[in-house]
Amino acid sequence: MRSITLSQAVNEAIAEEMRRDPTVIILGEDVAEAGTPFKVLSGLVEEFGTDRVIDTPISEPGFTGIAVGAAMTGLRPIVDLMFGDFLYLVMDQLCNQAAKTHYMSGGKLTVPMVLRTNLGATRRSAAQHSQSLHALVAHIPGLKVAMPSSAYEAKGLMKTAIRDNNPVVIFEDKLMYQDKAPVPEEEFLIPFGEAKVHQAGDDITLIATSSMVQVAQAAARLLAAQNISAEVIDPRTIAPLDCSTLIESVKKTSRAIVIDEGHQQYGVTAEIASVIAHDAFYYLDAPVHRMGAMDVPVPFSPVLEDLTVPTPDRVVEQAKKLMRGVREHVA
Amino acid sequence: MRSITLSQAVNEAIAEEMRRDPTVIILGEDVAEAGTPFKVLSGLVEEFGTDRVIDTPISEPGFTGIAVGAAMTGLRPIVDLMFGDFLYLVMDQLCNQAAKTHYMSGGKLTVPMVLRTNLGATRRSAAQHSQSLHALVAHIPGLKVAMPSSAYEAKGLMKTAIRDNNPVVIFEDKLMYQDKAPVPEEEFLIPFGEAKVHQAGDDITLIATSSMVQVAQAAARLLAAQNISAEVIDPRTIAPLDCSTLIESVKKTSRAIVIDEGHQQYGVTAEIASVIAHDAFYYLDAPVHRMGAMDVPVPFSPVLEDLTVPTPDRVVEQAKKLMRGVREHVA
Amino acid sequence: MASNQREQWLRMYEQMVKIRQFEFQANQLYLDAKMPGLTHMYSGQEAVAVGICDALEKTDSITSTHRGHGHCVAKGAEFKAMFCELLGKAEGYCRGKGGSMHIADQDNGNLGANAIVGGSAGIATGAALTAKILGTDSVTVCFFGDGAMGQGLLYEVMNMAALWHLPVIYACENNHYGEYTKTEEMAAGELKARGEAFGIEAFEVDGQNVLAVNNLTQTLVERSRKGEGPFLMVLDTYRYHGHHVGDINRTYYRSKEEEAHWRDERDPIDNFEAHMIAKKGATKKELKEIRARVEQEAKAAVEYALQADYPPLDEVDSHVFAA
Amino acid sequence: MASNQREQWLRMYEQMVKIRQFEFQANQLYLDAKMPGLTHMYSGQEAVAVGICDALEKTDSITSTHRGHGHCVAKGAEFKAMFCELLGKAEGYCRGKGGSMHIADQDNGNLGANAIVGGSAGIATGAALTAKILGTDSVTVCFFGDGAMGQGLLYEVMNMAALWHLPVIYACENNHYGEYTKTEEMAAGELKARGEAFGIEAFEVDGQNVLAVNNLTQTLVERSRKGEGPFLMVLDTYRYHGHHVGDINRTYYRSKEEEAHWRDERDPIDNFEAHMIAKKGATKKELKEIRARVEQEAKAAVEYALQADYPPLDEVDSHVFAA
Ligand SMILES: Cc1ncc(C[n+]2csc(CCOP(=O)(O)OP(=O)(O)O)c2C)c(N)n1
Ligand SMILES: Cc1ncc(C[n+]2csc(CCOP(=O)(O)OP(=O)(O)O)c2C)c(N)n1
Ligand SMILES: [Mg+2]
Ligand SMILES: [Mg+2]
Repeated sequence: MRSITLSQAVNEAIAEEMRRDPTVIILGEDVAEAGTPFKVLSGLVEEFGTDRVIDTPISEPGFTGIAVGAAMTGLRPIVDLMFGDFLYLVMDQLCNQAAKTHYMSGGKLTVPMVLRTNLGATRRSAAQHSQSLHALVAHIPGLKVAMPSSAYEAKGLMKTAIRDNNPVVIFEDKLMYQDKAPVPEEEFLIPFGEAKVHQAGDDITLIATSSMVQVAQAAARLLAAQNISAEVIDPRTIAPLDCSTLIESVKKTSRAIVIDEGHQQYGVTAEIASVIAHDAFYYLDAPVHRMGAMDVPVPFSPVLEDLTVPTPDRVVEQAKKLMRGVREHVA
Repeated sequence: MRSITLSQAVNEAIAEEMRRDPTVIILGEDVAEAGTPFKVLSGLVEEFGTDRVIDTPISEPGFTGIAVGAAMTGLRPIVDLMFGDFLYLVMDQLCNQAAKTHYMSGGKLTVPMVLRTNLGATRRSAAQHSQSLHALVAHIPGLKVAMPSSAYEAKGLMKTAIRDNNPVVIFEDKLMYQDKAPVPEEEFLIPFGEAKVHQAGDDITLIATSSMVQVAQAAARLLAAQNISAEVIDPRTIAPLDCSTLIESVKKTSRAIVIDEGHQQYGVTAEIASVIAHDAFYYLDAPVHRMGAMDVPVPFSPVLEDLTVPTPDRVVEQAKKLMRGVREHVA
Repeated sequence: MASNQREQWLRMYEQMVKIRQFEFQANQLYLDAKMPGLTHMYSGQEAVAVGICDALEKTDSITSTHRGHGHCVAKGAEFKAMFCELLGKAEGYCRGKGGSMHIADQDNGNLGANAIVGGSAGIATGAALTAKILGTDSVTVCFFGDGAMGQGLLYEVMNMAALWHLPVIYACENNHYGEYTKTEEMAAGELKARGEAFGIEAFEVDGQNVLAVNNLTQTLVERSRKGEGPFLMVLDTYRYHGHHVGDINRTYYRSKEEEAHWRDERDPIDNFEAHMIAKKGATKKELKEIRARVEQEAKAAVEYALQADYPPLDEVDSHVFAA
Repeated sequence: MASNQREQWLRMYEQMVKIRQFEFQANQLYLDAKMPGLTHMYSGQEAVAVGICDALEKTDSITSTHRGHGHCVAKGAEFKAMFCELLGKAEGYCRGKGGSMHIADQDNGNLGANAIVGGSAGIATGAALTAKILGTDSVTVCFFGDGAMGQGLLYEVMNMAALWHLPVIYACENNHYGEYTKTEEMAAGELKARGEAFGIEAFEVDGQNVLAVNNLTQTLVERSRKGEGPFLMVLDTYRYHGHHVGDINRTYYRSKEEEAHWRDERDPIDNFEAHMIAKKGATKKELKEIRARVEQEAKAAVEYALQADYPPLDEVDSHVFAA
């Protein structure tokens, strides 16, 4: 199978859906000729024209609101939010409007829109361009939240997102845009709410999202070298969350680490860990361990920034503690 | 001891601090002559004048931003956000600016501001005026989050918030404004990060925030009648969170329910439950149970709205399941 | 007088009367403690909603506000489903899930009331974008209050509407107050200039004169269909009640004299009635019959809504997501 | 020529040269792969920062942007601590935690660069509120780009500044692009009108002419101290480099001819140099010496910063909260 970059995968997914459905449009800053600063959308304006690939002013709340209205009236807008850190600016339009419209109208109005944005630190971009804010939107009923961990997932989840009749927020890892992975040429979609077992294992379950799937996979390789067999699971969408796949895995392995690049406090690791600790309670041999990003604004200085995100080594260290299962090592 | 309403308690706290410190000001919609729609600030403009109790246009992002700048340069602004649902509008100024300024400046700039707002459903105010969004801000490093559960806490926490040198978000339960509680006439402050054990108990720990403390207390009374002794704990601030008081309690009781009026998914119950499930792992006789608000936008219709929030009866039901500790009853 | 003009006048008159009557009954429900929550009365502003909506087709859209009953009626909604919604009943426009502040009536092009001040400005502009991209010739009117001029979102979307020549009309109902504060204390400069600064042609009009409102709107709608939009209208008007039904003692922010002046001198229904009679567009008797009929309809709808069923409890978690 | 004017001219010249030199070195660090991340060059816009900041006292404040090195230098910052910050070193203004996009220098009144476009408009306005309430006579200048005119926040705070007569000057550096898009494609209407619509007196000025900028600012600062603010200045200017140091191939959004025109005809340093010499404010030799000295200082500061220590690792979780 051919390999393409995550960036190309997103581009292909959008292009295919735009060919298939003339109501799909793109709104955002520098999405047209520039193809976004990350160049993910290059070529789309050439194919679909400036009527469907629309450069906006630097007005995130405004163009998100416009997308909500467009979605309510017959279009399927894709909002391009240049950095995930700008989510704070669009929270009202996304959470008070898009997320609630279908419910508040008793099922009459729908808001089929996609907000694509990114996450991820260690790019030396400092505190306002490095956040991973997916927990914020996952908290809000009415929003779906997808987190591709490779080019393959990026393509399949994006296509599903565009066809979904609800507002979907999709987070790409900005450090992964140039990473290649095998992606079929034939059309495929990835259903929401189905976790993927990247690697089967018996001793411990590593649940990881987005950027952290690679970290978990690297950790699993290191653990294998020490005869610890790790199962690596990627929820792929955190809302809806495929609880049963996670729980079945932990029932088998009896140990789990949840790894996510959002802040740890009140973050995604908390939800997933508490679901497992509840539903797999009688099967656990050790506490479910959480590894989120440090609870600090992302520092600019490289030496500090690198400390804030989970690494394979630190996952291995924790996994070994849990395997020992000795009380004092855990707390 | 005299009893006063939660509304009076907040008013007193602010008035005392404004007398004590001329740099304390209030910014918000209809805070002056109208004393806010909930009348919480009545009388303050008469004492402190319109220079310090400032009516703003309906510009939440704008006046929150102004408060950040004022706080950086020598004032201690209290931002009045009429409904907690409007937090979405101010997230950028609160989370990208206020929360990060001290860190990003390497400790040089400080942002001593308070954002007071509210939470709580069942007021027939529908989906955009009923949310309890404290989990969103608790996720962000650099913010402190206080959640008073009575007039006493409201006064003590507000005074501490105003004197704190960091941005503090304080959520009042809008249904509790007229509830009275004993509040000393003498000055007192309530330190952040110290949970309060409202009631000691042996069999199960009920951890509840804000509006849910009354629910937990009512449940505890019902449980007592059935010979189940519940300990009721109120974290009072969820950031910082007093983990050790919670954990010590659960180590003693071996069972816990976490009750909070925010949405359950990716909400406050997840953080608290996962902390307990981790740190009290070897002491638990049953899974930690979470009871948040339903994961639906708040419906207007009274018959539906009442279903969305935890009630004493439902807490009792869960507590009894956990006491039985039988596997099939728990999941 | 041409019969189609007479027809239009009577239609607009009836619509204004319907709004006034709807609000009277809604307020009564509140006073009788039969209404869950609070609600914001549109009484006094009828000429705005009616003058504008009468210039629209059913396929044109509007977005509305927390003070939205008038827009809803004017765009063609029925009393029964409206009262059911206000009481949280299953036959309401939103199955009781939205309530007064979120009432929507998609079939008639009402994209919904909104409880976030200014919150529908993006939605209206987006609806206009749809019209442009799909090449329909429908126009969207965005209703909002003078207070909403405080929300930055409005300027962001006005700018885009102007850049992209969208068929949207921003209708600012300047009723001189946002809650308990006068507009002058909330808005520096001139409201009209706030459209113009973003390249939008703007107009001021007497919002108590339904014909003036209607005439201007007709022109702007026609021009919008030709791609000459967007436009801003600032409509001078007044709300008779408090900010919401519970706002009874309000002399601290506005005088009884001022209220009386607007009710006595500038009432949009009374003045239109006098005008119609003077111009022989209608007789006193005809108009009286309309009022009586509307009152009967409203009362019947209230009775119906009071008896109607609440939604089944299992609807609490339906409609979170569309299929 | 009065000696204090000569002094001021030389001071402004030196400050402009310092900025140009700082950016030259910063770009070099990027090209040599010694700079973590990306950075946005201020080169070409020097007359704006210098003309404005020279009219301010140390106790006056500014807020800055992602393109903020120029403002920082102009408000009095030192090369060493600036380069240290850009390299993430402990001796940086923010202990390396902020970096280029968050550099702040409180002692000189620089409340900080900001990586959110328009994000400091509230902060600047708040600083002006402090001045008004505490009765200091300090003035705040809010720097922002033409692209930031897209952010609604700006209009919200301009409105409040106007209502409350705050001593704040909004300085819009119109360099004709926001990233890769021309201002005309992002902004309908006239930029100046966007202040006026909110009751703010607004001015356009040639941002390449340091004397014009300085004169206007002096007047506005003085008037602001008297309570006659706020004001809006729209400054016509140009950035020589790409949007950031990595934006090299940019002919798809602006022509080489256009770039050459600005560099060759409208360079703020060259033109001021010619002006000073013509007016006998300085000799060619003097100016050459200044440039040479500044270059030496910059090089030394870069060397220093390259050798300087990173912050200790345990600082990663300090400064989350103030004591
Ligand atoms: C974003 C937001 N801020 C504040 C409120 C509270 N609020 C509801 S209506 C209102 C006043 C609105 O004034 P205006 O836009 O003039 O409309 P009017 O009530 O006069 O019709 C306010 C402040 C709100 N609902 N949404
Ligand atoms: C809220 C926000 N949106 C988008 C960006 C990405 N971005 C950074 S700079 C920039 C262009 C800003 O243009 P302008 O304000 O004219 O400043 P200039 O770069 O021309 O100095 C953009 C879109 C951002 N940092 N913040
Ligand atoms: Mg009004
Ligand atoms: Mg620019």
